[in-house]
Amino acid sequence: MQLKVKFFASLSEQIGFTDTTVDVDKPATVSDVWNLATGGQTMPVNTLCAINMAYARLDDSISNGDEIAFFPPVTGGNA
Amino acid sequence: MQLKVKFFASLSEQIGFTDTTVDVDKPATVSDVWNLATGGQTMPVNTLCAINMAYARLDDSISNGDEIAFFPPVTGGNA
Amino acid sequence: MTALLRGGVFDPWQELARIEAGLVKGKHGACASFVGTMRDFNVGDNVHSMSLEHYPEMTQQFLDNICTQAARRWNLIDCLIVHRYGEINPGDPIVLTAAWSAHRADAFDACRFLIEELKARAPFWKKELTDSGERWVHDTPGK
Amino acid sequence: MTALLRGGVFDPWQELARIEAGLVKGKHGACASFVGTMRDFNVGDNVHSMSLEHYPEMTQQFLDNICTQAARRWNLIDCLIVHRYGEINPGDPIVLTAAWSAHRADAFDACRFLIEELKARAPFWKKELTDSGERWVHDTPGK
Repeated sequence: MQLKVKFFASLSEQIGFTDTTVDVDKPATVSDVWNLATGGQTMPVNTLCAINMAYARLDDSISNGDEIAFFPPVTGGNA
Repeated sequence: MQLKVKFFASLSEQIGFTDTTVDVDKPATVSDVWNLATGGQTMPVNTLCAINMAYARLDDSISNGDEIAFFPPVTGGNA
Repeated sequence: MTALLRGGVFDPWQELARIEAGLVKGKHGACASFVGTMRDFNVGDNVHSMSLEHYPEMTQQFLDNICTQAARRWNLIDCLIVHRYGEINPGDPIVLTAAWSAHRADAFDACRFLIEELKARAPFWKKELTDSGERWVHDTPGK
Repeated sequence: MTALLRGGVFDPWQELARIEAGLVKGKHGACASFVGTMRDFNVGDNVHSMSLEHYPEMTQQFLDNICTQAARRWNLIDCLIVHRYGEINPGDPIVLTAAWSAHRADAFDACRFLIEELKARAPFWKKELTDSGERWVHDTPGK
Protein backbone atom coordinates (compact mmCIF):
# COMPACT_ATOMS: atom_id res chain seq x y z
CA MET A 1 0.00 0.00 0.00
CA GLN A 2 1.02 3.60 -0.74
CA LEU A 3 1.26 6.29 1.92
CA LYS A 4 2.02 10.01 1.85
CA VAL A 5 4.41 11.05 4.62
CA LYS A 6 4.98 14.63 5.84
CA PHE A 7 7.49 16.21 8.23
CA PHE A 8 7.15 19.64 9.83
CA ALA A 9 9.28 22.36 11.42
CA SER A 10 12.63 21.32 12.97
CA LEU A 11 11.89 17.71 12.17
CA SER A 12 11.80 18.33 8.41
CA GLU A 13 15.09 20.27 8.69
CA GLN A 14 16.69 17.34 10.52
CA ILE A 15 15.35 14.70 8.12
CA GLY A 16 16.25 16.86 5.13
CA PHE A 17 12.86 16.88 3.36
CA THR A 18 9.20 17.73 4.03
CA ASP A 19 7.31 15.17 1.93
CA THR A 20 7.79 11.66 0.69
CA THR A 21 5.83 8.59 -0.35
CA VAL A 22 6.42 5.09 0.97
CA ASP A 23 5.31 1.66 -0.17
CA VAL A 24 4.41 -0.91 2.48
CA ASP A 25 3.57 -4.51 1.53
CA LYS A 26 2.38 -5.87 4.90
CA PRO A 27 0.41 -4.64 7.97
CA ALA A 28 2.38 -1.78 9.48
CA THR A 29 2.32 0.85 12.22
CA VAL A 30 3.16 4.56 12.22
CA SER A 31 6.59 3.62 13.62
CA ASP A 32 7.27 1.37 10.63
CA VAL A 33 6.39 4.26 8.32
CA TRP A 34 8.94 6.48 10.12
CA ASN A 35 11.66 3.89 9.58
CA LEU A 36 10.87 3.39 5.92
CA ALA A 37 10.50 7.12 5.20
CA THR A 38 13.67 8.26 7.00
CA GLY A 39 15.86 5.26 6.16
CA GLY A 40 16.03 4.30 9.82
CA GLN A 41 17.03 7.65 11.34
CA THR A 42 16.60 7.97 15.11
CA MET A 43 13.28 9.57 16.05
CA PRO A 44 13.73 12.56 18.39
CA VAL A 45 11.99 12.19 21.74
CA ASN A 46 8.67 14.04 21.90
CA THR A 47 7.98 13.52 18.21
CA LEU A 48 4.22 13.65 17.57
CA CYS A 49 2.35 11.96 14.75
CA ALA A 50 -0.97 12.15 12.94
CA ILE A 51 -2.90 9.82 10.64
CA ASN A 52 -5.11 11.68 8.15
CA MET A 53 -4.81 14.96 10.12
CA ALA A 54 -5.83 13.46 13.46
CA TYR A 55 -3.38 12.92 16.31
CA ALA A 56 -2.29 9.27 16.46
CA ARG A 57 0.09 7.01 18.38
CA LEU A 58 3.26 5.44 17.04
CA ASP A 59 1.85 1.92 17.42
CA ASP A 60 -1.40 2.70 15.56
CA SER A 61 -1.94 0.66 12.39
CA ILE A 62 -1.99 2.39 9.03
CA SER A 63 -4.16 1.75 5.96
CA ASN A 64 -3.72 2.19 2.22
CA GLY A 65 -3.90 5.83 1.14
CA ASP A 66 -3.30 7.26 4.62
CA GLU A 67 -1.42 10.52 5.08
CA ILE A 68 1.06 10.15 7.94
CA ALA A 69 2.65 13.23 9.53
CA PHE A 70 5.51 13.63 12.01
CA PHE A 71 6.19 16.84 13.91
CA PRO A 72 7.80 18.30 17.04
CA PRO A 73 5.76 19.61 19.99
CA VAL A 74 3.43 22.41 18.89
CA THR A 75 4.18 26.03 19.89
CA GLY A 76 1.32 28.34 18.88
CA GLY A 77 1.32 32.02 19.86
CA ASN A 78 3.45 33.33 22.71
CA ALA A 79 1.01 34.65 25.32
CA MET B 1 -23.96 69.12 61.89
CA GLN B 2 -25.30 69.27 58.30
CA LEU B 3 -25.50 66.27 56.02
CA LYS B 4 -26.51 65.73 52.39
CA VAL B 5 -28.73 62.67 51.90
CA LYS B 6 -29.43 60.94 48.58
CA PHE B 7 -31.84 58.18 47.56
CA PHE B 8 -31.62 56.16 44.35
CA ALA B 9 -33.79 54.04 42.04
CA SER B 10 -36.92 52.41 43.53
CA LEU B 11 -36.01 53.77 46.95
CA SER B 12 -36.27 57.41 45.82
CA GLU B 13 -39.64 56.62 44.19
CA GLN B 14 -40.90 55.13 47.46
CA ILE B 15 -39.59 57.96 49.65
CA GLY B 16 -40.86 60.54 47.18
CA PHE B 17 -37.63 62.52 46.64
CA THR B 18 -33.99 62.00 45.59
CA ASP B 19 -32.10 64.56 47.70
CA THR B 20 -32.44 66.24 51.02
CA THR B 21 -30.39 67.84 53.78
CA VAL B 22 -30.64 66.97 57.47
CA ASP B 23 -29.39 68.66 60.63
CA VAL B 24 -28.11 66.47 63.45
CA ASP B 25 -27.12 67.97 66.82
CA LYS B 26 -25.55 64.91 68.51
CA PRO B 27 -23.43 61.87 67.54
CA ALA B 28 -25.46 59.83 65.04
CA THR B 29 -25.35 56.76 62.82
CA VAL B 30 -26.44 56.18 59.23
CA SER B 31 -29.66 54.67 60.63
CA ASP B 32 -30.43 57.89 62.49
CA VAL B 33 -29.94 59.82 59.26
CA TRP B 34 -32.49 57.57 57.51
CA ASN B 35 -35.07 58.26 60.22
CA LEU B 36 -34.52 62.01 60.13
CA ALA B 37 -34.49 62.23 56.33
CA THR B 38 -37.57 60.05 55.71
CA GLY B 39 -39.62 61.15 58.72
CA GLY B 40 -39.42 57.67 60.19
CA GLN B 41 -40.52 55.63 57.15
CA THR B 42 -39.80 51.89 57.31
CA MET B 43 -36.53 50.98 55.62
CA PRO B 44 -36.99 48.22 52.99
CA VAL B 45 -34.96 45.09 53.67
CA ASN B 46 -31.74 44.90 51.60
CA THR B 47 -31.33 48.67 51.57
CA LEU B 48 -27.65 49.55 51.06
CA CYS B 49 -25.92 52.71 52.19
CA ALA B 50 -22.77 54.71 51.51
CA ILE B 51 -20.88 57.44 53.34
CA ASN B 52 -19.03 59.81 51.00
CA MET B 53 -19.38 57.39 48.05
CA ALA B 54 -17.99 54.37 49.91
CA TYR B 55 -20.16 51.44 51.00
CA ALA B 56 -20.96 51.72 54.71
CA ARG B 57 -23.02 49.98 57.41
CA LEU B 58 -26.20 51.28 59.02
CA ASP B 59 -24.52 51.52 62.43
CA ASP B 60 -21.49 53.48 61.16
CA SER B 61 -21.09 56.94 62.71
CA ILE B 62 -21.42 60.01 60.53
CA SER B 63 -19.47 63.30 60.60
CA ASN B 64 -20.25 66.89 59.72
CA GLY B 65 -20.42 67.46 55.94
CA ASP B 66 -20.81 63.77 55.04
CA GLU B 67 -22.85 62.73 52.02
CA ILE B 68 -25.06 59.78 52.99
CA ALA B 69 -26.72 57.66 50.27
CA PHE B 70 -29.38 54.94 50.44
CA PHE B 71 -30.13 52.58 47.59
CA PRO B 72 -31.58 49.17 46.69
CA PRO B 73 -29.40 46.21 45.63
CA VAL B 74 -27.36 47.08 42.51
CA THR B 75 -28.27 45.52 39.14
CA GLY B 76 -25.68 46.41 36.52
CA GLY B 77 -25.86 44.94 33.00
CA ASN B 78 -27.83 41.79 32.24
CA ALA B 79 -25.30 39.21 31.12
CA MET C 1 -5.95 52.35 33.50
CA THR C 2 -9.14 53.95 32.26
CA ALA C 3 -12.72 53.79 33.54
CA LEU C 4 -15.29 55.68 31.48
CA LEU C 5 -19.00 56.35 32.06
CA ARG C 6 -20.87 56.99 28.81
CA GLY C 7 -24.31 58.57 28.42
CA GLY C 8 -24.64 57.50 24.77
CA VAL C 9 -24.02 54.46 22.56
CA PHE C 10 -20.38 53.34 22.35
CA ASP C 11 -18.59 50.91 20.04
CA PRO C 12 -16.59 48.44 22.19
CA TRP C 13 -14.27 47.44 19.35
CA GLN C 14 -13.36 51.05 18.63
CA GLU C 15 -12.71 51.63 22.34
CA LEU C 16 -10.37 48.62 22.41
CA ALA C 17 -8.60 49.70 19.22
CA ARG C 18 -8.12 53.20 20.63
CA ILE C 19 -6.54 51.99 23.88
CA GLU C 20 -4.34 49.54 22.01
CA ALA C 21 -3.11 52.25 19.64
CA GLY C 22 -1.70 53.99 22.73
CA LEU C 23 0.23 50.96 24.05
CA VAL C 24 3.91 50.39 23.30
CA LYS C 25 4.04 47.76 20.53
CA GLY C 26 5.41 44.31 21.27
CA LYS C 27 5.09 44.37 25.08
CA HIS C 28 1.62 42.92 25.65
CA GLY C 29 1.16 39.38 24.46
CA ALA C 30 -2.42 39.10 25.64
CA CYS C 31 -5.66 41.07 25.73
CA ALA C 32 -8.79 39.59 27.26
CA SER C 33 -12.02 41.51 26.91
CA PHE C 34 -15.67 41.19 27.78
CA VAL C 35 -18.65 43.01 26.28
CA GLY C 36 -22.08 42.90 27.92
CA THR C 37 -24.87 43.80 25.49
CA MET C 38 -28.52 44.52 26.22
CA ARG C 39 -30.76 41.54 25.55
CA ASP C 40 -34.38 41.88 24.47
CA PHE C 41 -35.52 39.28 27.01
CA ASN C 42 -35.09 38.80 30.75
CA VAL C 43 -36.77 36.51 33.28
CA GLY C 44 -39.17 35.32 30.58
CA ASP C 45 -40.38 38.74 29.37
CA ASN C 46 -39.74 40.83 26.28
CA VAL C 47 -37.77 43.93 27.18
CA HIS C 48 -38.22 46.95 24.89
CA SER C 49 -35.70 49.29 26.49
CA MET C 50 -34.14 50.04 29.81
CA SER C 51 -32.95 52.92 31.86
CA LEU C 52 -29.78 52.57 33.89
CA GLU C 53 -29.55 54.90 36.87
CA HIS C 54 -26.21 55.48 38.61
CA TYR C 55 -24.64 57.56 41.38
CA PRO C 56 -22.14 59.44 39.24
CA GLU C 57 -19.31 60.25 41.68
CA MET C 58 -19.58 56.96 43.56
CA THR C 59 -19.86 54.90 40.39
CA GLN C 60 -16.77 56.56 38.90
CA GLN C 61 -14.81 56.03 42.13
CA PHE C 62 -15.94 52.42 42.27
CA LEU C 63 -14.79 51.70 38.71
CA ASP C 64 -11.45 53.47 39.22
CA ASN C 65 -11.00 51.48 42.40
CA ILE C 66 -11.52 48.04 40.85
CA CYS C 67 -9.03 48.95 38.09
CA THR C 68 -6.48 49.79 40.79
CA GLN C 69 -7.24 46.54 42.62
CA ALA C 70 -6.81 44.53 39.40
CA ALA C 71 -3.48 46.22 38.67
CA ARG C 72 -2.28 45.39 42.18
CA ARG C 73 -3.35 41.77 42.00
CA TRP C 74 -2.20 40.86 38.47
CA ASN C 75 0.69 41.76 36.25
CA LEU C 76 -1.05 44.15 33.85
CA ILE C 77 0.10 46.55 31.17
CA ASP C 78 -3.28 48.30 31.07
CA CYS C 79 -6.96 47.82 31.79
CA LEU C 80 -10.18 49.45 30.62
CA ILE C 81 -13.78 49.74 31.73
CA VAL C 82 -16.47 51.49 29.71
CA HIS C 83 -20.02 51.55 31.10
CA ARG C 84 -23.27 53.02 29.80
CA TYR C 85 -25.88 54.82 31.83
CA GLY C 86 -29.23 56.37 30.85
CA GLU C 87 -31.63 55.04 28.19
CA ILE C 88 -30.42 51.85 26.52
CA ASN C 89 -31.93 49.80 23.67
CA PRO C 90 -31.67 46.08 22.91
CA GLY C 91 -28.44 45.33 21.05
CA ASP C 92 -26.61 48.28 22.64
CA PRO C 93 -23.36 47.50 24.47
CA ILE C 94 -23.77 48.19 28.19
CA VAL C 95 -20.35 47.37 29.54
CA LEU C 96 -16.83 46.61 28.32
CA THR C 97 -14.00 45.33 30.50
CA ALA C 98 -10.52 44.54 29.18
CA ALA C 99 -7.06 43.74 30.48
CA TRP C 100 -3.69 43.70 28.70
CA SER C 101 -0.76 41.68 29.99
CA ALA C 102 2.37 39.87 28.83
CA HIS C 103 0.60 36.55 29.49
CA ARG C 104 -2.92 35.27 29.00
CA ALA C 105 -3.70 33.99 32.50
CA ASP C 106 -3.25 37.47 34.01
CA ALA C 107 -5.30 39.07 31.23
CA PHE C 108 -8.21 36.61 31.58
CA ASP C 109 -8.28 36.63 35.36
CA ALA C 110 -8.14 40.44 35.60
CA CYS C 111 -10.80 40.92 32.90
CA ARG C 112 -13.14 38.52 34.68
CA PHE C 113 -12.43 40.08 38.08
CA LEU C 114 -13.41 43.49 36.68
CA ILE C 115 -16.77 42.33 35.33
CA GLU C 116 -17.62 40.18 38.37
CA GLU C 117 -16.84 43.00 40.84
CA LEU C 118 -18.73 45.45 38.68
CA LYS C 119 -21.85 43.27 38.48
CA ALA C 120 -21.78 42.48 42.18
CA ARG C 121 -21.20 45.94 43.61
CA ALA C 122 -21.07 48.84 41.13
CA PRO C 123 -23.86 51.35 41.87
CA PHE C 124 -26.13 50.90 38.85
CA TRP C 125 -29.89 50.27 38.97
CA LYS C 126 -31.80 49.00 36.03
CA LYS C 127 -35.43 49.76 35.15
CA GLU C 128 -36.83 47.68 32.30
CA LEU C 129 -39.72 48.55 29.99
CA THR C 130 -41.48 45.24 29.26
CA ASP C 131 -44.82 44.17 27.69
CA SER C 132 -46.38 44.64 31.11
CA GLY C 133 -44.90 48.07 31.88
CA GLU C 134 -41.90 49.42 33.77
CA ARG C 135 -40.15 47.51 36.52
CA TRP C 136 -37.04 47.90 38.61
CA VAL C 137 -34.97 44.75 38.14
CA HIS C 138 -34.12 44.44 41.84
CA ASP C 139 -37.87 44.07 42.42
CA THR C 140 -38.16 41.22 39.90
CA PRO C 141 -38.57 37.74 41.42
CA GLY C 142 -35.74 35.48 40.31
CA LYS C 143 -33.23 38.24 39.59
CA MET D 1 -18.94 29.06 14.21
CA THR D 2 -15.99 30.29 12.18
CA ALA D 3 -12.32 29.29 12.22
CA LEU D 4 -10.07 31.24 9.87
CA LEU D 5 -6.38 30.86 9.00
CA ARG D 6 -4.82 34.10 7.78
CA GLY D 7 -1.55 34.50 5.87
CA GLY D 8 -1.43 38.29 6.43
CA VAL D 9 -2.01 40.86 9.17
CA PHE D 10 -5.57 40.96 10.54
CA ASP D 11 -7.38 43.46 12.76
CA PRO D 12 -8.99 41.55 15.64
CA TRP D 13 -11.47 44.34 16.45
CA GLN D 14 -12.68 44.46 12.86
CA GLU D 15 -13.08 40.68 12.84
CA LEU D 16 -15.17 40.87 16.01
CA ALA D 17 -17.28 43.74 14.66
CA ARG D 18 -17.87 41.81 11.42
CA ILE D 19 -19.11 38.66 13.19
CA GLU D 20 -21.27 40.70 15.54
CA ALA D 21 -22.87 42.58 12.65
CA GLY D 22 -24.14 39.19 11.45
CA LEU D 23 -25.75 38.17 14.77
CA VAL D 24 -29.43 38.75 15.53
CA LYS D 25 -29.61 41.85 17.77
CA GLY D 26 -30.68 41.51 21.38
CA LYS D 27 -30.04 37.76 21.81
CA HIS D 28 -26.45 37.65 23.04
CA GLY D 29 -25.85 39.35 26.34
CA ALA D 30 -22.17 38.46 26.48
CA CYS D 31 -19.08 38.32 24.29
CA ALA D 32 -15.73 37.23 25.71
CA SER D 33 -12.68 37.54 23.49
CA PHE D 34 -8.96 36.98 23.64
CA VAL D 35 -6.24 38.41 21.40
CA GLY D 36 -2.70 37.05 21.45
CA THR D 37 -0.18 39.52 20.02
CA MET D 38 3.45 38.95 19.10
CA ARG D 39 5.83 40.19 21.79
CA ASP D 40 9.33 41.46 21.02
CA PHE D 41 10.84 39.40 23.86
CA ASN D 42 10.71 35.73 24.87
CA VAL D 43 12.74 33.66 27.33
CA GLY D 44 15.00 36.68 27.95
CA ASP D 45 15.87 37.45 24.32
CA ASN D 46 14.86 40.19 21.90
CA VAL D 47 12.75 38.74 19.11
CA HIS D 48 12.82 40.60 15.77
CA SER D 49 10.28 38.52 13.88
CA MET D 50 8.93 35.02 13.70
CA SER D 51 7.71 32.50 11.22
CA LEU D 52 4.75 30.34 12.11
CA GLU D 53 4.58 27.05 10.22
CA HIS D 54 1.36 25.03 10.16
CA TYR D 55 -0.11 21.89 8.61
CA PRO D 56 -2.89 23.55 6.66
CA GLU D 57 -5.58 20.84 6.43
CA MET D 58 -4.93 19.46 9.91
CA THR D 59 -4.75 22.91 11.49
CA GLN D 60 -8.06 23.92 9.90
CA GLN D 61 -9.71 20.66 11.02
CA PHE D 62 -8.31 21.10 14.52
CA LEU D 63 -9.69 24.65 14.85
CA ASP D 64 -13.10 23.65 13.42
CA ASN D 65 -13.15 20.76 15.85
CA ILE D 66 -12.51 22.80 19.00
CA CYS D 67 -15.27 25.23 17.93
CA THR D 68 -17.64 22.27 17.68
CA GLN D 69 -16.53 20.97 21.07
CA ALA D 70 -17.08 24.41 22.66
CA ALA D 71 -20.57 24.66 21.16
CA ARG D 72 -21.42 21.23 22.55
CA ARG D 73 -20.12 21.99 26.01
CA TRP D 74 -21.46 25.53 26.52
CA ASN D 75 -24.60 27.39 25.56
CA LEU D 76 -23.21 29.53 22.72
CA ILE D 77 -24.74 31.76 20.09
CA ASP D 78 -21.51 31.86 18.08
CA CYS D 79 -17.77 31.47 18.36
CA LEU D 80 -14.78 32.62 16.32
CA ILE D 81 -11.13 31.74 15.90
CA VAL D 82 -8.73 33.68 13.67
CA HIS D 83 -5.09 32.54 13.53
CA ARG D 84 -2.10 33.86 11.62
CA TYR D 85 0.55 31.77 9.91
CA GLY D 86 3.71 32.76 7.98
CA GLU D 87 5.97 35.74 8.74
CA ILE D 88 4.85 37.75 11.78
CA ASN D 89 6.27 40.98 13.27
CA PRO D 90 6.22 42.24 16.87
CA GLY D 91 2.91 43.94 17.62
CA ASP D 92 1.00 41.83 15.07
CA PRO D 93 -2.02 39.91 16.35
CA ILE D 94 -1.38 36.16 16.14
CA VAL D 95 -4.61 34.70 17.40
CA LEU D 96 -8.14 35.75 18.27
CA THR D 97 -10.70 33.58 20.05
CA ALA D 98 -14.20 34.77 20.93
CA ALA D 99 -17.49 33.34 22.19
CA TRP D 100 -20.98 34.88 22.26
CA SER D 101 -23.63 33.67 24.66
CA ALA D 102 -26.71 34.86 26.55
CA HIS D 103 -24.67 34.82 29.77
CA ARG D 104 -21.12 35.73 30.67
CA ALA D 105 -19.99 32.51 32.36
CA ASP D 106 -20.55 30.49 29.18
CA ALA D 107 -18.85 33.15 27.05
CA PHE D 108 -15.76 33.37 29.29
CA ASP D 109 -15.38 29.63 29.77
CA ALA D 110 -15.76 28.85 26.06
CA CYS D 111 -13.37 31.62 25.01
CA ARG D 112 -10.73 30.37 27.42
CA PHE D 113 -11.27 26.75 26.40
CA LEU D 114 -10.65 27.71 22.76
CA ILE D 115 -7.33 29.45 23.47
CA GLU D 116 -6.10 26.81 25.93
CA GLU D 117 -6.87 23.92 23.54
CA LEU D 118 -5.35 25.84 20.68
CA LYS D 119 -2.10 26.56 22.56
CA ALA D 120 -1.82 23.01 23.85
CA ARG D 121 -2.52 21.08 20.65
CA ALA D 122 -3.06 23.09 17.47
CA PRO D 123 -0.42 22.23 14.85
CA PHE D 124 1.64 25.43 14.72
CA TRP D 125 5.42 25.65 15.04
CA LYS D 126 7.19 28.87 15.76
CA LYS D 127 10.66 29.89 14.59
CA GLU D 128 11.99 33.08 16.14
CA LEU D 129 14.61 35.45 14.75
CA THR D 130 16.53 36.75 17.78
CA ASP D 131 19.78 38.66 18.37
CA SER D 132 21.58 35.31 18.23
CA GLY D 133 19.92 34.00 15.06
CA GLU D 134 17.00 31.72 14.23
CA ARG D 135 15.61 29.16 16.62
CA TRP D 136 12.65 26.82 16.77
CA VAL D 137 10.79 27.61 19.97
CA HIS D 138 10.27 23.92 20.84
CA ASP D 139 14.07 23.64 21.00
CA THR D 140 14.37 26.55 23.47
CA PRO D 141 15.14 25.53 27.04
CA GLY D 142 12.42 26.74 29.36
CA LYS D 143 9.65 26.88 26.74
